[in-house]
Amino acid sequence: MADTQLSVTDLQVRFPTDRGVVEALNGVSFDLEKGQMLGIVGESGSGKSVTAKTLMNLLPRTAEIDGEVIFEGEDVRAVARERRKHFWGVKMTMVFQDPMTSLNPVKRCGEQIAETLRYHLGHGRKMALRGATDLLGQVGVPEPAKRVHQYPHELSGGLRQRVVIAMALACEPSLLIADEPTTAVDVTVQKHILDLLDRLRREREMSMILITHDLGVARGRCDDVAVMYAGRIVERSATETLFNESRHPYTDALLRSIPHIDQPSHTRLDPIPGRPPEMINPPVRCAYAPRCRHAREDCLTSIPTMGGVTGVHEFACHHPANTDRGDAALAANVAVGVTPAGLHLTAGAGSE
Amino acid sequence: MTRFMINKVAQLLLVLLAVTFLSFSALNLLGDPLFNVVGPLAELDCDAVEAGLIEDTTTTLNNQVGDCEIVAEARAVYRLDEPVMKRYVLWLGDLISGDLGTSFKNDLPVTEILKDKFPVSIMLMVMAEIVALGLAIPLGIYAAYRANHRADRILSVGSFGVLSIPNFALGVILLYLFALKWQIFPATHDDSSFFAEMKSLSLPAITLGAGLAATYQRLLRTDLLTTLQEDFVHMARAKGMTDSHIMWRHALRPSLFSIITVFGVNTGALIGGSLVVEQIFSIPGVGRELVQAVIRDDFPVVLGGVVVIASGFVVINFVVDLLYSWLDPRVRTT
Amino acid sequence: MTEIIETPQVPEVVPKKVLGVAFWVAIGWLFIVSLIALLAPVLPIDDPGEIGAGGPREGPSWANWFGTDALGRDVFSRTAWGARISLVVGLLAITLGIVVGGSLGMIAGFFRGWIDHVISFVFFTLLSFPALVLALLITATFDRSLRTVSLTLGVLAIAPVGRLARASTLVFAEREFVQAARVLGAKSRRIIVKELLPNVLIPMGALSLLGMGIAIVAEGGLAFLGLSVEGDAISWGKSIVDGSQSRDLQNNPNVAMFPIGVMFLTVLSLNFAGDRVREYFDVKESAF
Amino acid sequence: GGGDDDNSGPSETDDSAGDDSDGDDTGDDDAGTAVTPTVAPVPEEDVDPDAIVTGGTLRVALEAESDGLNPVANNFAQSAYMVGFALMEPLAYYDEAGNWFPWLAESFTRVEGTNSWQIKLREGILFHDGSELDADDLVAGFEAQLADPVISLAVGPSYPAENAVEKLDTYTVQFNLIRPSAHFPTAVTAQLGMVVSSEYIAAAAADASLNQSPVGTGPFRLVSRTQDDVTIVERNPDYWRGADTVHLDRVEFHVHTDTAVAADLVAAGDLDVVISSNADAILTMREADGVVTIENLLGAENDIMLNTRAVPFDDIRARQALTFSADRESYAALISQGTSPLADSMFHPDLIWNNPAVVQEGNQPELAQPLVDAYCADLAENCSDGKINMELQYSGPSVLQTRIADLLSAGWEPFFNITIEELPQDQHIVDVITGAYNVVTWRQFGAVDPVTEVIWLECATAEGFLTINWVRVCDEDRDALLFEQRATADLDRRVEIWHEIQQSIHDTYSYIFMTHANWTMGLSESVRNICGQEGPDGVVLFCNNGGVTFLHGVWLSE
Amino acid sequence: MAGTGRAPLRDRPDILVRVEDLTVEFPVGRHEVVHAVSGISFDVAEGETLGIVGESGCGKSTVARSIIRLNTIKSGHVIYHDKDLATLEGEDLRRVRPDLQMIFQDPISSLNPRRRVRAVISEGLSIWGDDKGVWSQDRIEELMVAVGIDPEFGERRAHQFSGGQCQRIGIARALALDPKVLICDEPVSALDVSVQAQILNLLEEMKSRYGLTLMFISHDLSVVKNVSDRIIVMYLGKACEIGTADELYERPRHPYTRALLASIPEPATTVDVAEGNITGELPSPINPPRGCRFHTRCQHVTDICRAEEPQMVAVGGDHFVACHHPVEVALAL
Ligand SMILES: Nc1ncnc2c1ncn2[C@@H]1O[C@H](COP(=O)(O)OP(=O)(O)OP(=O)(O)O)[C@@H](O)[C@H]1O
Ligand SMILES: Nc1ncnc2c1ncn2[C@@H]1O[C@H](COP(=O)(O)OP(=O)(O)OP(=O)(O)O)[C@@H](O)[C@H]1O
Ligand SMILES: [Mg+2]
Ligand SMILES: [Mg+2]
Repeated sequence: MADTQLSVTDLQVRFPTDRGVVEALNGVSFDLEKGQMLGIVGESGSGKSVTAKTLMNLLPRTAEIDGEVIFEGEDVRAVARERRKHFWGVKMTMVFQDPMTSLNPVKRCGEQIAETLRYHLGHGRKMALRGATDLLGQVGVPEPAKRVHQYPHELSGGLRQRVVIAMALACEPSLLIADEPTTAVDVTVQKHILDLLDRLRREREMSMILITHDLGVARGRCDDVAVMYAGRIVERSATETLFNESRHPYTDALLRSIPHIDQPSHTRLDPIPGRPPEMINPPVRCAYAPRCRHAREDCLTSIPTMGGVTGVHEFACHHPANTDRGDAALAANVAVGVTPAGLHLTAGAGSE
Repeated sequence: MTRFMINKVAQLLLVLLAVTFLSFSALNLLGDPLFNVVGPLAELDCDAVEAGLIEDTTTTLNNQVGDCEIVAEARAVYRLDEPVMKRYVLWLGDLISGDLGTSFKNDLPVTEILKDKFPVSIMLMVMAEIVALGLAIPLGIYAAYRANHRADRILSVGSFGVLSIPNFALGVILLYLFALKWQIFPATHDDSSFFAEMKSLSLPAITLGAGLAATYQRLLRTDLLTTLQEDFVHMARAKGMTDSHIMWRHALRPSLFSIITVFGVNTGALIGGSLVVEQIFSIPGVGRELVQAVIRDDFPVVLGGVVVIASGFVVINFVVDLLYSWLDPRVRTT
Repeated sequence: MTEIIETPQVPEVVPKKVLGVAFWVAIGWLFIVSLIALLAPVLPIDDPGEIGAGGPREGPSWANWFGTDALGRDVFSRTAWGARISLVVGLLAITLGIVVGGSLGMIAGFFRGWIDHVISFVFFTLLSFPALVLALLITATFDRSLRTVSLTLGVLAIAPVGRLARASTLVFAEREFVQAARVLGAKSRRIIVKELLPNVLIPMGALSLLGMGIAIVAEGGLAFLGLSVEGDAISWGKSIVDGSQSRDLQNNPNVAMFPIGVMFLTVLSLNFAGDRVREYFDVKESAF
Repeated sequence: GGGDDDNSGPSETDDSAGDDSDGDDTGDDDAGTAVTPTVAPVPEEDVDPDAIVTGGTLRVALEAESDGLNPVANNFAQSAYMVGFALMEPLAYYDEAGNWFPWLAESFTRVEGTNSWQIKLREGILFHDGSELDADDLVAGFEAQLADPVISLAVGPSYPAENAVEKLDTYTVQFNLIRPSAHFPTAVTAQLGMVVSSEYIAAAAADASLNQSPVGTGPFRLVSRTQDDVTIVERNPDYWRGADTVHLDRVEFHVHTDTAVAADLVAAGDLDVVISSNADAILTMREADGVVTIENLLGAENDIMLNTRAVPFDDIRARQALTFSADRESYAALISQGTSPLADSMFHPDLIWNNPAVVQEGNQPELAQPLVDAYCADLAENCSDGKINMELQYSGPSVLQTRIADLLSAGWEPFFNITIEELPQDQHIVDVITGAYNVVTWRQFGAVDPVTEVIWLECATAEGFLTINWVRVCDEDRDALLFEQRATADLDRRVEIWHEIQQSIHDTYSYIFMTHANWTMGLSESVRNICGQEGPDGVVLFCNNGGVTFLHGVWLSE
Repeated sequence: MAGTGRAPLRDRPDILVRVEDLTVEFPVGRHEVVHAVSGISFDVAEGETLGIVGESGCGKSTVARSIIRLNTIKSGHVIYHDKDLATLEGEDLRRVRPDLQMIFQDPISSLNPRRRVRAVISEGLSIWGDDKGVWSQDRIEELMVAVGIDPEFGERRAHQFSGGQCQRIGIARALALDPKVLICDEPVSALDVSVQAQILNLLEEMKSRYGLTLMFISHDLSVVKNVSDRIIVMYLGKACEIGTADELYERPRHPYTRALLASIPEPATTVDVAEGNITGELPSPINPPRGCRFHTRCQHVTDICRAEEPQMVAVGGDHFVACHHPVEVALAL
């Protein structure tokens, strides 16, 4: 923990909207060590991107933010005005989901990379362009000298994402946040991109936060994984621990709901019932309770706090799966055929 | 690019053909060009005169030239005895050689007449667009920047209000206040010097520009807001660029498409000047000339005006297409 | 395995859309104006043509709320009667624009190919006539009856409305629900009527309010060119022109300003209501 | 034409037309008795000639514009005269007292024993193109006028088909009239007497665009002209009376359809002169600080004409009913707004010609009903719902004309079913010339010497396809009177005759006289000597002749 | 790879749909065409689920859309019940349409936002109601219950439902006409993992309840494997490999199939991760490579691959490969 690079404590983000206040983050805390790759997984709308944007100071002005973000010993939200200009984009950068839309369609790729160099490092036009060409080479773009003069739409998805990555790396950041960098590309390209990020991270001793909804990606690439649900981190631990000894019923259910390539075909899947909760004025209860087989009365009245072993394997659940307490809760629910939240469980089912 | 050009030129010709044909037939079938040439004599039934049913004025007034002779001559000169289609083709032939015909009213070549009026209308158009864009771009950016804040709401209400003021009403009000009451601007057109002309076109330009500005402002705001949601803007912010840098260098250009389209249509329409505003401010532009020509049934001038305006419209839209490809490299390659 | 019966879920907070107070104020205004227009003949107001209903060029008073014009006619009753023509012109014009332009646009957008080319060309040609020149041509060549004026403005509305209808038809025709209907065996006509029309029509509905405003203003423009409805028919445009003689403007601005004000408020209400309606029916397609 | 702001009527246009002569004042340079007082305030007393400033640009606002300035091809109205008199000069004109005097002519001589008159031109007068004015120019001009279908209407009836005009020598021309005239020179005080060069006439006949740039002998030369916008003229350095008799360097004529605005501009110093007959404009001029007005109520009458040869007004009962129910009072109050008084006949009461016994009826709707009933009983096909069907025509678009039409029809409505028809000015005039109308608003009469009004009234111009006896009343007895007063120089007899003619016009109910048109010039204070200008031989000119004035003697103070 | 040939066509009486040499081209610009699908042959037996996988742009959707004639077909046949759908037009085409229904990728866009859910589901019935006489409220209720939409919500519109629910509505709509074949074009790619499983289960359930034959398109290999009996792997408009699901995943023979399997985040154990490193860009379908379309990126490329197009050949059992150099695998098991 000596090398903690980023420390997020009790981050809360609310968006006042016409329909009510969207409580996008409800107390997110995690630490990131230098050189570590943290995966954040979760369903759509769980708050992954908001977390990333909070770190990057990208939230719209309307957002109400609470909590503390310490990056390299400095409170990110209180960065001095004069340093602001060269803080984000230099030490901490981000790569977005869709490589098509992450690039300005009306500017040449080279210009866009060079812009960063000129803006932050004060390079001249020529030098910045040379720098851009170099960077493209480093991220494995073939014929970089030609590519700098091309427009984004003239490149394939994979190349575009590389350009985006090159752009992010221009100022040698020490933390890179990648928000679903491969959702929009094919598996073969995904592999290349992830390999590239892996390589760059090692070469540059960069820390990374990899946001993804693909459990496989998280499992294959990350050191630690945090699972988000409804604006909270519900479980967090080293990757293998998480996948093998999931404690939160949501993580558990998630793992069981996806098909695996090694299963024979027509293997019946075990879906999670229902859908994620609304984030507007959520009631005080475990957000997952309505979909949870383990849910008991206490889940409907109080929000579980992070438990487990701090810094090793934390989870926020009153009745963690694969524990006695959890099994008991499940058994009790199955016995009556319905959870206190109204989820129907047919008899005969139970723990596998 | 050449194909694009050829296509556009072909389109221009086709539209011109359609527009002129429609106007030509409308004017000739529904009105009586003879009247405009010989005036009252057009009403004279020369067949009846020949048949002795009515008297030619010559007989009663000792005129030296028989009225029916005058009519016959005019018919011959203006090819009025030819079928409309043939006259149209002949007219087209003249058009190709740059001859738009001669006014029925004062016998000046139409090209001559329009040549005088055109610069004023163009100047008015340019000034109106300068006013419009000059207001709309900063305000649009500001509104997008302060989206949903009070300033934006006020601007939004304001632009709505401005949009709802009929431009003649605005013209009348401005004329009343600034020209008649406070006499800050001249009430009439003054072309004694370039500056004087600019000054005298200010109120009309504001009249026209205000509505355009409101339209542009709204479009720009909407488009900017959309653009500002785009990942590449987030990307730029993630790169640490300041808001103003992002606004001007990244967001603005891709947000100009709607504004440019509407700009094209409006400018095209303003080529002929704004008829009403030119009328209210007595600006001797193409628009007023056209109104007069229509009212007086001066067909050659009407047709000439239609040709000029329609070509202007098509050309401006062509320029807008080019602008698109400048603004958006994606268009360039497809 | 646990067998789950999912309870269908609907967002707990159904986004209750409201049109807002201002919308109802706008509608209220439109309603009042229409009502006055409709009832003008039976309302206890002066005859709009009565010379010397009051003294000439008088300011607003209890007897003549909007004052009187140069001939001493009651401006209020002229404004009320003017609403009849202005609103009818607006309504007829935009109806024509939407019926003709909307149908052509949808046909072009749906069938594509040469039909599209022909119709789009017609639209472009119509557009390259400056609007008022076309109006001038028509009114100057025919008469200036209410019918012709409405028709003229309606013709002007065809191209812009048509282009919009075409564009949104193109967008919706690409959508998968149209393909789904086709796969179900729906014929083209059914697709146009059942799948596309509701989607194109509602934006058109909003547009019709905006368009009506534009047509009302256009009538005023024609009046300034001396080409509005002829004879002793009263319209807002004609009243405004009448009051816009420079001397009246300076000494009795009420003659022009009241009709201008009423026209402005009406157009504003139409614009505002149109905008709200568009927003209201703009289905938010991402409810999750 | 119609009321005013359009200045449409060919009435003013041609008040130059007729001609002939007789009487005794043969060849007398300063012929005539005081037929009419000039209206102008007496010119400033004895301006020190040294104080007169030479130079400067005069900016004049006109309320309308004419098609062209060619006197042998275009129809002149007020604005055409204003510009025209800067560029061209007439053969004769009126002095302060309303008597004619020779201008380009050196003398007019009646040829004893015939109806002919000889015009001897002054020698050495140069056109703007450098050629000298001679008899050929006169002959060419006259023949061109005879050849024009409309202008000839005014000229034709007075001349024989053959040999109407003869050139006697280089500077003398003889006009052979059909009937005797004692006042032939009055016929050449306006359009018909304006002289342009014969080369120009030939050229303009071939290229009508030259109608915009006449070649005359006037004190100013054309610099540029944009129709409907601005015409600019500059001092003619070769002016035959000496360039030093012209004080202004330049004159700009601007068209301002709304002369009330122009009046404001004069007050603001953006213009120097505005000429208008529009009540709004007149009131504005009167009220504005620093604007001097010269008003003339003698210049024309606002009237309503009834076509006596078309249904329904071919029946005098219908005409009477229309007359009785006409709301003249409102017209004077609301349209003229007190700027011009109600008119009873074609003459202002101040004129010796006026017959005070003739009173124009109106505002007596109670008299109309029985007439309408009687008419409809006889001619039911021309009536519906017990009202006579009629059409009211005026030229537009014009706010003022629309108001007039609204006002009139409001008065007539109880007895007539009125269809209002607004026509472009050209069509309107054509309809009047060809008799395709029921009732029109018009403006007419007001010539300095009424002898020139004969052509609007005689039978000869009431017949045929085109007429300028618009109401188409032909009365042989009246014709005899008209010709008699033309032939005599006896003022008393002439006055007597005109009294009779007024009565006869009244009795036919073909005109409803509304008000005496008020032609007002508004001047900024620096404009000097509008009234008091001199013609050749030092004659002081008649000032503000129906809104027309010369400008060569005008100067700008400061 | 990427080859042609009718070898994979089976000669069985229960073949429901038979696609022969299907070729689809889209004109782009004035003179060019996209070779979206080039000579694909396959068949689907009654009650079977056919999976189609491949990268974006390889022509999966085009194949699906061609079968139900949402595209014009350049050449080839689509035989269904002795009828060649490729040449049917007008009313004849319309009459067979109810038998082949489709589920789309974007659940939201595939529902008309202006229509009520009940109307959407009953659309097919109201089109065919007269002919088939099956138009009844009960049927709609039954379908809604079957796909898990409370019939109470029938009066709502699409935007009031989540993506998963919209997809259920789409399924109900397709099932209303009792189709024989259900074509699913990436029905779950727009959905979250937790919902994806619900839909996949629902499809399986519907398949057995209504005796459907399924064609299932996806770029997610795990999903395709999970639902399919037989799978086609496509590359750039051509089929590379066809086989039963388990066979294909256990013994992938085509280098491209193997590359795919090696590229997924948790690679299949039957391939070497290194095989996933295919290089180069996906060639443009406007100018596809000559010979084997995969040769530009293949680790095993030889001259013949550049010159000659491989044909589909049987490599044992119900397993076909179009490759000059199919990877040898141990016939384990
Ligand atoms: N600007 C905003 N205004 C209002 N609500 C917002 C805003 N940004 C995000 N939200 C809400 O915050 C919640 C979390 O959003 P977020 O984008 O972080 O989800 P995510 O986990 O990244 O999902 P995805 O996988 O779809 O990207 C969502 O309910 C979203 O609707
Ligand atoms: N209507 C069309 N016009 C032109 N090209 C088309 C059209 N439809 C598809 N294509 C092209 O045909 C090729 C195959 O497209 P198709 O949609 O079948 O691919 P896909 O495998 O379904 O891809 P995805 O996974 O992205 O859906 C692509 O290159 C695509 O660009
Ligand atoms: Mg996200
Ligand atoms: Mg697809």
